[in-house]
Amino acid sequence: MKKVLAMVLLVLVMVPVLFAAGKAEAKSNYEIVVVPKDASNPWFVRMKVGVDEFAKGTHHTVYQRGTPDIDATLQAQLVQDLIAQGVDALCVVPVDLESIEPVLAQARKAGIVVITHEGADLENVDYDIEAFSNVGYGAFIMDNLAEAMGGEGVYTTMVASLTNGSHNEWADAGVAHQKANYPKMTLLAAEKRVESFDNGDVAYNVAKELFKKYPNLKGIMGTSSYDAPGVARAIEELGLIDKAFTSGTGMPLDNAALLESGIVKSLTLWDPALAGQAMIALAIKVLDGEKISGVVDLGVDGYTALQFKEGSKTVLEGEGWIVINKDNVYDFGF
Amino acid sequence: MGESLLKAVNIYKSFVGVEALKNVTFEIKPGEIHCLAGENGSGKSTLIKIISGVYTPDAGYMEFEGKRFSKITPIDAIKNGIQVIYQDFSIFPNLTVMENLAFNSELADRRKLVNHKRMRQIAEEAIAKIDFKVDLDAIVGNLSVAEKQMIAISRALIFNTKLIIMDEPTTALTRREVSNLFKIILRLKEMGIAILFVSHKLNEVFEISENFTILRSGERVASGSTSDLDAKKFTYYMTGREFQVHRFEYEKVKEEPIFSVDKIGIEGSFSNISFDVHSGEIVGITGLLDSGRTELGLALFGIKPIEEGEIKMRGKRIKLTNPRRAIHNKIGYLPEDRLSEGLFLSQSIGDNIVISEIDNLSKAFGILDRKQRRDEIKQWVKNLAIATPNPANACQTLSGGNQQRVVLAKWLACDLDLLILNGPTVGVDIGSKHDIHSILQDLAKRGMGLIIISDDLPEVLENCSRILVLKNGQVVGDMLASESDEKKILSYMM
Amino acid sequence: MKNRLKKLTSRNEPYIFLVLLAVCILIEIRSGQFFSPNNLVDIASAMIVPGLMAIGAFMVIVSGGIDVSFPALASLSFYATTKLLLDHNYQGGVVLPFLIAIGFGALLGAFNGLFISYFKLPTLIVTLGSSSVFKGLMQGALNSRQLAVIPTGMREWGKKALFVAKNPVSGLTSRMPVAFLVFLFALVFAFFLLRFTMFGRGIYAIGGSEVSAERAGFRVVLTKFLLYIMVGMIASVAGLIRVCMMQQAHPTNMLGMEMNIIAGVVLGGTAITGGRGTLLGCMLGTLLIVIVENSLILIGIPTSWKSVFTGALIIIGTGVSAYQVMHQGKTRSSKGKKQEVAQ
Amino acid sequence: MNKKRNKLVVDRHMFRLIVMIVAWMIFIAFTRFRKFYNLVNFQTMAAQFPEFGLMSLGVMLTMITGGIDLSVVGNANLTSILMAYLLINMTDVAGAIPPYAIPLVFFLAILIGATLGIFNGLLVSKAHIPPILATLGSGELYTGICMALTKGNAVSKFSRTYATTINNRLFGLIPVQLIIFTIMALLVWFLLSRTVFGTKIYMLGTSATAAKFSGLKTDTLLIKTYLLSGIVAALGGMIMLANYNSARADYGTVYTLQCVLIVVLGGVNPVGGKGKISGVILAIVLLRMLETGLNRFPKISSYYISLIWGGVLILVMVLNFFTENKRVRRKG
Repeated sequence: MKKVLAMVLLVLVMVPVLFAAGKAEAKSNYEIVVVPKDASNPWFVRMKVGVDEFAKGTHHTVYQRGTPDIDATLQAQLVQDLIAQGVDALCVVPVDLESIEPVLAQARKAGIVVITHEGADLENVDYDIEAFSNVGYGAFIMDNLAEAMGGEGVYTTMVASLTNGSHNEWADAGVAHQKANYPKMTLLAAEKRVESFDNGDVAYNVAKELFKKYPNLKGIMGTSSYDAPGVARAIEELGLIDKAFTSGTGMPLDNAALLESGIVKSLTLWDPALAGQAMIALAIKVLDGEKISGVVDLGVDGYTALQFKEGSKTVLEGEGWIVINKDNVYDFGF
Repeated sequence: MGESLLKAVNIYKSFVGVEALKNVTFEIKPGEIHCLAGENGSGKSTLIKIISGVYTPDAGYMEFEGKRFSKITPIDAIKNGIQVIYQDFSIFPNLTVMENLAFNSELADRRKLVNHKRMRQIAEEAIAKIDFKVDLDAIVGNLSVAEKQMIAISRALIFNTKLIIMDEPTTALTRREVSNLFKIILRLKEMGIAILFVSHKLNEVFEISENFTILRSGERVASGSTSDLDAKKFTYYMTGREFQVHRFEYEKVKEEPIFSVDKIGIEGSFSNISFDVHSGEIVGITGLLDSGRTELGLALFGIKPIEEGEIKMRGKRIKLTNPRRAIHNKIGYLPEDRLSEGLFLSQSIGDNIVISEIDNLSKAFGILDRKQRRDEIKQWVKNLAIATPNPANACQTLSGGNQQRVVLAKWLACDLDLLILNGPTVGVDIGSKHDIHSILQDLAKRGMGLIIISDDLPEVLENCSRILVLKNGQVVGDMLASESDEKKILSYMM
Repeated sequence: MKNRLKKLTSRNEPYIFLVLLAVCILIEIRSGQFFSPNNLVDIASAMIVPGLMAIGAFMVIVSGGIDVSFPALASLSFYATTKLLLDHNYQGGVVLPFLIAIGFGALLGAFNGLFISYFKLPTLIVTLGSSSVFKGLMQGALNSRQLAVIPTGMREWGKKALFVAKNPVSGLTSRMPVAFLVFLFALVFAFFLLRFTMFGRGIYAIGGSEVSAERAGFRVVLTKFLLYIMVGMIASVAGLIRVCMMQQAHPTNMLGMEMNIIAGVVLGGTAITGGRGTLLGCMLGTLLIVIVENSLILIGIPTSWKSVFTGALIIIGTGVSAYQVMHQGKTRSSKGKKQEVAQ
Repeated sequence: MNKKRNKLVVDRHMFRLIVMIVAWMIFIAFTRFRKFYNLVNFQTMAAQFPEFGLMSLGVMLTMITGGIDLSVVGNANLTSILMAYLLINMTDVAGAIPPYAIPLVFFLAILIGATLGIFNGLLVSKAHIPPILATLGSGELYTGICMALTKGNAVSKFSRTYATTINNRLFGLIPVQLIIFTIMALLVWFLLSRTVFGTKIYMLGTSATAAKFSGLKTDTLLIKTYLLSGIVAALGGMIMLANYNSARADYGTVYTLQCVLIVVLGGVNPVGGKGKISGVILAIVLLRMLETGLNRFPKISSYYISLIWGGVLILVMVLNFFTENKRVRRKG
């Protein structure tokens, strides 16, 4: 009985492995792995679509591998693990800049090409790709919010977490943009920046409390893709439609209903699938030994004329972002 | 005597190679009080479990009121009027008296919903049968042991019961509660209910039962009318050995007591208690369960520190605020409840022996001196003749008597001056009981002071030099053992 | 009367109620917003999901076990349900989703129940393992991701309000979701079950003494098996309600809430060793945790202090009830003694 | 006889773990030999597990006494955050730290860990709060203090010397983290099997009442156990500090359940009184091997790891059930 069970156990452990074992291992030049923050976030599911598409069209081994939870330590361990496997290039969207830094240093030491996305402040990278200039993007989200608020009123900012690099840059840029261009708007002094932890429920609860505690609060500038939908739900429920507003990043189809209902006027985004592809394309270029300078063309939509960020040798910025509103929300197909 | 109520004929039962019952035949008649006796491991509980349907016999059959069964299920047993009252009473300490009483019959009726009215009625009827008065809404966990037992008995009576099996029903009862129980048993007999009374307490067997069956090593060694039985025969049937009773004799060697208490008391437990223990003396403390005797024992070991009075060890005043202080002052305590207070059942015999003296078995920095530990264990296993093939075995593999020896060894290893023993032979085989008694007497002869707390009067009379009787937390009698007998002690106790 | 008072003070519920009241008054003083109609409605609606979960956790603890798998179980079943319906482009009402989720919940609960009741494995270990298994199934086999769009029927039901409370001062409104009725129904159901059915009394009996329950004729294995199925069903309902209320299905959002729920249940005076506890206490304890978690901004405590608060609450709350149990044990034993002496 | 059998059962448990490890290694050898069997891979694994391995040791110790420690991660983070602040203060403009800095922070970390552990011990022994709730609460509290101190930010920007020292390899071969873990594991092993303290906590875990009646200082023993658990957790935090060159309130949140899982899989009885360190180490190795091995198969979702973990845990328990049951039946 015992032995039978032991066998069953072993089979159970190995079946999924055997399944996959046959499929993998095509001969190729480079092994390039994309590591997202996690894998259940639709953002990175979309990124995976891009990566898989890229994999089909190339002879390189290209795949995306994420951790089960958004967790800085898990991501760092996964990257270490991939280093040990001796992959050729790593394309990472870091959860947390500080903790990934030493791991990326290890990767580079091991001769692995490191490309990041949303990690402009990282040091131990070959290149970091930003879909656009963070300052411009932040200012643009603010423009959206200001337009909805009619250019006046109290607002605050929401980020996934205070340690997230890009989100905070956007928020900072947004605030700076408001100060310069929308004098009638003021930042809520008591709560200048709140966190949503990439969790729609948290965004919802925080927003609800904020609106209750600060009756004159009129807008929340969201950054992560969970922020605006969560805040929108709070606005709707508190009966604040057309009295309070939000803006931020979001995927088109997921937010179609929100946009159509008019609670959120518009959302901004870039296509994560393309961002993923751009990282891989850049990694291949670097691996091939191509010189990266001047204006870089990665052959990926929106990443055909990348330019170095001012004063940086590693950060490449693409052009433009997409604005979605109720009119064009169905045009993108994702 | 007419028809028999239950007959178990030529029963065999074995567990993976070990024969628990060999060709046992047993019979009980309606309204009969029958005592089933035997040492631990003699097959008593296996037989009960076969009768109540928990086990299926390997061979043999049973007859209940003339109907023959080759095997029965627990439900069949209940339907045929057999009820078992286990030692732990099978109660729910977290629920009310009413629920405890009514659940069984509700379940037997396959009720799905709770009807509080009906349940109350059932409960009231149940307790009325034996004139038991109790608050039906009380939580059972808060009741006394005797009350719990009454609940178990009342519950058994709800059914059309013809036979009640009581597994060691007197173990945790006070003397008065025992006589109460016996009254109820007689009353049940009048109602025509047969009682199978499992016990190994000699005096109880004589007091209550009409007939007896004695098992030894899975075989029936004797059965018949209790009137034909005497103490000597009983012991012989139980153990297969004959014992010589040694009455303890004490000669005072030193005038100075090693241990003395002066007017000690704890509010609500006992008060104004004074006595001395001399080297080589065995002092017996007896009394009913509620006399405060256990609290006194706990106080002398520092578990329930005294609130008034003073304790002296060799003339020096000591404060016993916790067991460590007591051990430090060379006082040990063999607890009443061996299984939960005395032993670490799943741990090795060896560790159980050395645990209290373990600090002395270390080299620097608390590092265990393994050789010394091994030697120490070996010595005590040998000294107390603990029957085990390997002291690394778990303590739960031992019989009750051997387990008690382990607890004893634990304290002897601490090199004590005073050992307090609370019920030293409760649940111990007769054979082991004799051995333990001679060990205790031997310890006294070598100069240790002992206090035996027990309500087993023969035990106290046989082993102590002096006897204190407690009642309601006071010393009501103080006598030399040589000048007293059971009757005299009882007159103080009641 | 005196007796009654004594009974009351020897229980946990009044203390928790007082603590709860103190917290509410503190929030009211700090924000002036606590007793506004819409805030009360908000708290009631925030209570729905944890409340349902707590009912399940409570029953398991009363039976003498401890279940840490219910959030994973709920996640797997609501995710599978939502995904299934989306794949079939389901347009109907909310009944079918609930039935499916309950079905999945029963199945997964049976998985727990099988190992716990039949194999008699420790509940903590089984549920620790099964929560890992459920999570793996959801994320691996179902390839889960956030579902931002849920079937229309579910979405509409989630938005449906019993009534809308309005704060006369700020004009803010809050919906009392229809889901609250489900919570109330489950509460009444559990109350009835635990108090008026032999099955429910069996849960208490098993928690008191499993051996006694077996001997009394309770079908212990079956009762436990059914219990875990039921807990699975309740957890799944809670999960699906959350999806409807959130208007989206996020597979991992609920994971990690098990400990706070258990803390709430124990805070309400349920004995972690089983057998003792009331549904009322359990709800009070859960409510206390829900209120504290949802009112920090109202009190004016920075959100970064949230964990300090919940941590301290758990320690103080359980400490008080531990102290009480200890204290009670002492007075009881000395009282009992006196009675015996008096006899 | 029983103890022997007991031992056999424990050994059977170990045996099962070993069989699984070996089977998995053979399987990997056939399918992904080059990607798995290389020095770097083993070094990586050896550098990764110590952070939660240390915490598992703490959970194991407390579980032997019949308790549990769910505060290990909170403890580790609080310690590492405080030490990170200290390191920032000690870092000079050139980015260097004085040579005594590393021993000093380790010393202080042990002190902090011990203090946090004592707090747990007091809650469990003196306040009589059930360990599962006491440590859940204190863990939440420690995390809360971290959040309040850092506002959720990572604490970094201290000298890289700290990270490079701990992230180093002795003789270019053995990761320093592994050495720290090995020292602590040996220490715990020694405490459990060679000292008076070890015997006492096994006894305490078996029966607290009997321990009291045997004159053991049960409260002190509990406090000491939680103190030890606090120390190993703090050291786990110090390794995290090095591995991620930063400290943050929410690092390693997944480790809590992972540690409990490891310890139980390693054969420690959650009721107390039983468990060996060798089992816990085998469990760590097994889980690490499975996870790392699985990462060698790009097509397999990493999510299956948790499925396998849970499955292994339940199956091992079921196997134990069958052997245990046989034993009980035999005892009859």
